[in-house]
Amino acid sequence: MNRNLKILLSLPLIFISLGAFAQGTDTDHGITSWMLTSTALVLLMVPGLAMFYGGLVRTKNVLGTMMHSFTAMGVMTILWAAVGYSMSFGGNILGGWFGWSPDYFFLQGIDNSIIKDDAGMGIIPEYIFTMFQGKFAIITPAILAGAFAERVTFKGYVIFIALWGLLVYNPLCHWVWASDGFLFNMDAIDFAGGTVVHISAGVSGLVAAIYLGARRGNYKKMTPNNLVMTMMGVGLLWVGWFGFNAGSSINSGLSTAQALTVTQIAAAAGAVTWLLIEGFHQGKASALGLASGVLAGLVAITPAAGVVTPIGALALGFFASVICYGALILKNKLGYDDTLDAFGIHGVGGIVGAIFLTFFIRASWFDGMESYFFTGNRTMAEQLGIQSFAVGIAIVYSIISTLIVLLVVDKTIGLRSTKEEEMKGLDDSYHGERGYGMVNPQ
Amino acid sequence: MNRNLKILLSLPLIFISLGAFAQGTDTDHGITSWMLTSTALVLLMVPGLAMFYGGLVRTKNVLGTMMHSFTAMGVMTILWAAVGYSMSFGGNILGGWFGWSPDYFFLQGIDNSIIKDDAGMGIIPEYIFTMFQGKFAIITPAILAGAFAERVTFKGYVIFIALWGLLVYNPLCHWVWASDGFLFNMDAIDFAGGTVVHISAGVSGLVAAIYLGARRGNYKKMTPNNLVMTMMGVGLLWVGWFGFNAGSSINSGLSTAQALTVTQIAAAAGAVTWLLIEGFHQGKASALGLASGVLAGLVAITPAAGVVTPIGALALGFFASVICYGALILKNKLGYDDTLDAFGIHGVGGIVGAIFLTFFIRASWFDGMESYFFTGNRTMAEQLGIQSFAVGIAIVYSIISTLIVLLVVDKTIGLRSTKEEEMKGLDDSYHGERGYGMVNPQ
Amino acid sequence: MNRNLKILLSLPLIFISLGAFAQGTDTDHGITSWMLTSTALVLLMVPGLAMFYGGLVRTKNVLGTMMHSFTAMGVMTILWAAVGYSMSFGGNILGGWFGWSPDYFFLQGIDNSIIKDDAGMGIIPEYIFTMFQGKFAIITPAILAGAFAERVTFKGYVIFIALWGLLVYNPLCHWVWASDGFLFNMDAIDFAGGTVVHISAGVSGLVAAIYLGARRGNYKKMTPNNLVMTMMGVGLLWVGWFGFNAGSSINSGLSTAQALTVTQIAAAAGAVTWLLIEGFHQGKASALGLASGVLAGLVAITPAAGVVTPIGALALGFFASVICYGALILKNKLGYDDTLDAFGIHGVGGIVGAIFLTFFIRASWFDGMESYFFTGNRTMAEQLGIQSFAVGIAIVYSIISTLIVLLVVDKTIGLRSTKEEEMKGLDDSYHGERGYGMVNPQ
Amino acid sequence: MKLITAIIRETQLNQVHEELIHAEIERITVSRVSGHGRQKREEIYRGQVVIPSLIPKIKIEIAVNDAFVDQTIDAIIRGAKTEGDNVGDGKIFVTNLEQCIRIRTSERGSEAI
Amino acid sequence: MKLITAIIRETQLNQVHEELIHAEIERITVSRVSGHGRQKREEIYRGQVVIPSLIPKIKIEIAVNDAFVDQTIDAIIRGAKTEGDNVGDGKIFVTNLEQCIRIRTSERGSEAI
Amino acid sequence: MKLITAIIRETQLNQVHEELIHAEIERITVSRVSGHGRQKREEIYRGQVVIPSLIPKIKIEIAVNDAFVDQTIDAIIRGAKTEGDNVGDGKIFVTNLEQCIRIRTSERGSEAI
Ligand SMILES: Nc1ncnc2c1ncn2[C@@H]1O[C@H](COP(=O)(O)OP(=O)(O)O)[C@@H](O)[C@H]1O
Ligand SMILES: Nc1ncnc2c1ncn2[C@@H]1O[C@H](COP(=O)(O)OP(=O)(O)O)[C@@H](O)[C@H]1O
Ligand SMILES: Nc1ncnc2c1ncn2[C@@H]1O[C@H](COP(=O)(O)OP(=O)(O)O)[C@@H](O)[C@H]1O
Repeated sequence: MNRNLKILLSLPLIFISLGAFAQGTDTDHGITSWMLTSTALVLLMVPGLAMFYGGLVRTKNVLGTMMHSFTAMGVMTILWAAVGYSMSFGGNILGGWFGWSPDYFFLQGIDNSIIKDDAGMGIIPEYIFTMFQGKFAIITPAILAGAFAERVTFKGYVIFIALWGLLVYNPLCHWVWASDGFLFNMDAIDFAGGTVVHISAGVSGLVAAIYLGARRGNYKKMTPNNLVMTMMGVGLLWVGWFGFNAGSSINSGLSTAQALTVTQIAAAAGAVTWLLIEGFHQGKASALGLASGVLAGLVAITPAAGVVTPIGALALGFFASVICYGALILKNKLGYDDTLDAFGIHGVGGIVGAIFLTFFIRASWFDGMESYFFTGNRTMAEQLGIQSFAVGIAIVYSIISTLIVLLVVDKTIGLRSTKEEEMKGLDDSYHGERGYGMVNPQ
Repeated sequence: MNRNLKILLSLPLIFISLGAFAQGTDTDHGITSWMLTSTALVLLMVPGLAMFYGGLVRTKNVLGTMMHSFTAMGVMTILWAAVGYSMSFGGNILGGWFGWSPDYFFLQGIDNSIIKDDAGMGIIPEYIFTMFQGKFAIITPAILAGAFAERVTFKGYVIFIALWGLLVYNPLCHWVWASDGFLFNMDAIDFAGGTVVHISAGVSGLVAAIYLGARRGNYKKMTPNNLVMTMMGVGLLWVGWFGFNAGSSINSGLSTAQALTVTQIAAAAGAVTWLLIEGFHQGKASALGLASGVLAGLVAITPAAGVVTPIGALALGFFASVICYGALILKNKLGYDDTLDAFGIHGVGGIVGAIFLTFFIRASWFDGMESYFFTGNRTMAEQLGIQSFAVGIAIVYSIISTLIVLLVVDKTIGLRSTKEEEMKGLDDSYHGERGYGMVNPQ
Repeated sequence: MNRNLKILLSLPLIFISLGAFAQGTDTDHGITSWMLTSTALVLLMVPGLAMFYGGLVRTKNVLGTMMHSFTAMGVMTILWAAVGYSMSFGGNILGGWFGWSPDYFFLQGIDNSIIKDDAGMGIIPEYIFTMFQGKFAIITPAILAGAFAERVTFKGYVIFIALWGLLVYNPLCHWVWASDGFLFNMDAIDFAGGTVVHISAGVSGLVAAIYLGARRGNYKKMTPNNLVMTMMGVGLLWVGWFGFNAGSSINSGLSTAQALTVTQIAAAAGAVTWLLIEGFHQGKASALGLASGVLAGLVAITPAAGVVTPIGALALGFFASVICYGALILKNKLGYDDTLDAFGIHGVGGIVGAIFLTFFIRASWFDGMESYFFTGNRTMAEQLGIQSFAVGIAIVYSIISTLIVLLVVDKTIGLRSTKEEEMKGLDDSYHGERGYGMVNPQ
Repeated sequence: MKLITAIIRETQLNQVHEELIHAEIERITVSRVSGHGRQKREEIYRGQVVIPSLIPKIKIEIAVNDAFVDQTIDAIIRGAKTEGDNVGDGKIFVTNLEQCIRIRTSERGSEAI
Repeated sequence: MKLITAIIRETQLNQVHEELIHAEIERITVSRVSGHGRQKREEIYRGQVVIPSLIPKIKIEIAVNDAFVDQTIDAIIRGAKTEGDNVGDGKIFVTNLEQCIRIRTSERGSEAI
Repeated sequence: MKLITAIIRETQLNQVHEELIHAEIERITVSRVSGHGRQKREEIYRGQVVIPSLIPKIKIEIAVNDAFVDQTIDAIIRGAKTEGDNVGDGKIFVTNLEQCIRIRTSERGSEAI
């Protein structure tokens, strides 16, 4: 039987040989496999977010809102490959404001690069790390876009996210995750992007929402065009978040399993908590409420997924939903128009996670840390200080630099839609299309 | 080029070190990777089911129906982490009615636990096994919910599935899959949940549908609100089922590949068979027919995926569609209102799979078994007896215990919607929302 | 704590033992894991395509169009298991027209077969390779179907794809990918299916579209029923394509990472390019434009994913969008009715990729190749000749053999819908269903 | 002949339809509309009560011969009225119908209704 | 001026539209409705035939000057009638139109139609 | 009593609604329709301009007492007219309303409007 098989083999062998015979390009196939999968899962979050957000706006803006996510997929990928990875993971330049490495420019120098462990054993190709991280650079501006949904021009949006990625995301990512980033070296814990992704997106979104002003019309009376799609979207987000968090372990072992487990539990705790609050507060527990609770839980566990136990995840999910719920009530009092609650869920949830995680760190973690950066044990209060500092930095930097980007875009190409464009809707004004042909006779 | 890389390395290393340097926490990264992926894939089935079911009900109940799946994701996850895993996979208590292990309470004792093979080599972290199994505990009540869709209160539903999980699912799971479960020790074959998931959901659903009575109005004239979404849902279900079945091999090797292959073939066989039957019977082959055939095939192969060959899968898919098709015709004669055919597809398909698999077991399997629990070869007839016994137990236990749960919920908090609530629809009555804003002018 | 664990172990062990104790059935768990995942990801492309295509037709044809993809999932799976794998990867028969191996008939002889590397180490079970390849045989006719959407009978379609798979797909697949295929042995580069999948589907689709004639009515005024779903679909396609391309490395290492990276970049480059062109040409950049650019980029990188660097991917994505855009303008001038641009995107994009890749092959590739089939270095011009020859063969063979299949189906069972059926729509005429119940009062 | 148009709650459609069939009014045309009137309808949006300005409603149109006008109106009221005195039960409008034609047979007038 | 309202099969919309354009009736308003009449329409649901009580239909509204009423009606009938004698071809209703205003120009009366 | 029917651009619905409320016309019924008139609307389809033959429009129906007809029409025109002279602003049709019934109270006539 194996006569044909032997022949068949030459097919896979061509490719395998490329890797196997080159010197030192061997990887841990298992970890590589999970990281490839994680990269795909995080990519799945982008259409998931497009569906989640797209369902919440008004009918005339559904495609325009989805395009915010999809366009980020295009624009940020190219920027990331060109300079983003270099700015984020290259060596410190300009006093550590961001990084740079000529090798990383258009990824030209990493074609055969393998990330190795201490013992020199290959783990994963650097390309995968690059692509995995690149997905975070895509999704962060896409989340942010929820804050000013239904009222920005397409052209302005594209320029905005490009500049925002360069000026805000890449430096933050460098500080928190690069080995010479200053927050990284302070031992600020941000497993999978509480500060880098959610706080930065949420806070920047808030700034943009206030800067641009509210949507025209009575925005408190606007209702979602397609909650059914929003629910599908939250389903994909949940699944994709496994890649987001469990992938951030860059492993396929115990730490990965821990991250996945707490992710699942925090999401569930957030969902159930929100349903309960809404049930008591309004007498009805809404589907969007469940979705919001899931998101709040997922956001809060994001920075914490490497360090807390299931009980901690339960608590983080609970607190995230309670506090985000409160934040949304407050927003309605304050009256700014964060269309899809990028700040209310991602900003607030991220802050809750980054701060509160301190109380739920598994005991062994403190020991594990000291072997790298400490010579003695650290107290919970010390870590709380570090976390608060990192959160503070992320907030302040996001506010200032987002304002600069807003000013630049606004004064040059323009960001806010005209009254006519807003009334017609983004779909017609900027894309020349309709989302749902089927609702009218064709 | 590698100057930066070395520095970069400290990032992944932090996490890797947590696992690698702790004693005996090493895993098989490849198997772990596939099990992580499988867990994500099975989670994907929950939104898939929400879409499948959501598309089949009337417009006014679309969100409420999707919430049945999504809420199970929240509630069952928490219950599973708290006590479900312990009840299912702890050691026998109460004469083996279910299991219990204090270590498993809120998963507190397995934070570093690794499942090892005979030789003491680590396979996967126990957390992953827990989470993988937990997904089954989520999806089973979500499937069940199809039987009484469009007519139960949200509050009642939540209490119902919580109790049902505790009283019905966990014990059954213990009997069939725990190493000291009595059906497990009888060598009843249930690879990925024919009895535990599908028969229990289907039969319990039937009991609930009859207990609660039919939907108000002429339910034989009701038509789906969104078959397009139903088709998307069946697509996700098919993909997710690869995790369900191939993940149940807890391997990343030959047994996994065998399971995946027969899953694909049985689904296809079910689909084509249904199309043919409907084509001959009604002159038209419907999209929902294809979807039903896919499901019937997938359900039937679920218990069998570890033991049959491709030809067997073809046969199981075929028989599943033929018999489920017949069951649905019969249902219409009998006149009970199993809204979305939880019994007709999952119950009947599960029974077909669990019984008929006996005839298609690959020869080598009989030898493989005896080394563990038998001293001589077993005949097909003997295995048929075992399978029938296990199916019978699952049916009888599901009927009795579901009735108890129904009585408790019904007499306390209430389960059936009032006439007004049912007429308004679940979405408005319990969730205060509308699924499709875009179909009316906003 | 591990008392229970030991017991628990017997569950996974049963299955693991099947593999582990059988002689020589060990695999590389990491590569196997990624190939399992890839198989799932490619399967995800089928519902993705159903959504993409389904959203573009008119309301009355939405289910019928989705059924083209889903039915291919049923029919092609069975045919592939029965004879397709054998025809594609069996040894040459009939002078190499296609392959055959009795072992492969209904996959009966590969139940324990493991693909091994040169050193005799197991890589993956052959079943996985079979199933992975089988997904390509499903998706190719499903892509083709876009060319004649909205105007063929369901029965005719089923027969058509069955015959087309046998006569067109399987031989082409054999020539290009089987180790004794003549194009394979000429060193024609087709990493993941530029010629086999996209050119063959696109060109055959064009032939069918012209043969069958245009849709009735003014087809230039027809607008999509659900662009929102089309966008969801393109999201799933992008994610699934990671499996398509990175899975084709049959590895979980450097070559895989390279393929994934260029896939991501080419898709992004295609998207951004299309947006720019449309922006300049029409003043608006449409969502479908972005989606088309993504597809064009993905199609073009498909044959090239193993051999080009990120810069090459950028260029391929750019050229694919430019040339496909031009092709669609031309189509409107020529006036044939390729409903969903199967030729315009897949045919043209595939040709662009297969030819243009030559200019972007990474230097090391030329060296790598010679160790297998060459004794000296090859020039770019030589490779260009080979690529063009392979493309030419694929085009000519697709045209001739598709015409034969069309004639046979048309003259026997019939393929084109009657006027009445077309006016009623496929959903009602062939499936007896409506896609969107919710748009009318129920 | 008269054309009777009723705007009712979405939830009452089935009941109105049944009452009409009881009253032997078998032919109707129904559509989705949104209405603004005195009724307020609450939706929940992330813990907030939102009161959309337009509420989904159902419109029923029925062409009847003059002799049937009253029984049609009564049937609609029976089916559309909810218990208690709830704003939002809807309206019935009656206009004059000058001609009615059955497309299939080209019949005209009260035969064709 | 008259307002002509036709309820037709979904499938005949294109044909009716073409016939109207032939008859130089260029302006129409179309909407999705569901109808109940003598026609029964079958759908397949998991191997069962289901006969929904409401069937999707298309409503066309056309405002015309009196002189055009007959040719409009004839055009609709030509486009909407299917071969054979099939219930479900639909109905045409004619009501009196008292006033017509073009919003753009504020023209009134038969000019504005 | 009159029944006023206006076909307007989708984008003008909010503005018309506001103008009506200003004019103290509180009760309206709105629906989705598609229209064919002199207006051409462009959509982009893969780099091509497509001009669909039917354009999505909004239909507003308002039943008013005779005294309110003019101010209703004026309010609609104010809200629906776009700047410049753009075909597609729409039409207003007025028909006679013989009877109006409030379902909740069974009131009839101008009280019930
Ligand atoms: N004068 C009117 N013109 C048009 N539509 C009306 C009118 N009055 C009521 N409607 C329709 O009837 C629905 C119910 O009216 P509403 O004012 O809520 O009830 P009620 O008259 O019992 O207070 C409204 O949503 C609207 O669609
Ligand atoms: N009297 C009526 N009032 C309102 N709508 C009607 C009336 N008669 C017919 N219709 C509409 O016309 C459609 C076709 O009518 P049907 O009874 O099936 O045709 P036929 O008159 O040829 O038997 C119905 O579905 C309904 O929407
Ligand atoms: N005579 C008519 N009958 C029915 N609907 C009409 C009529 N005239 C206009 N409409 C509706 O009004 C809309 C706008 O009309 P249009 O011809 O574009 O505007 P204008 O009269 O300003 O040229 C059309 O799309 C159509 O729905």
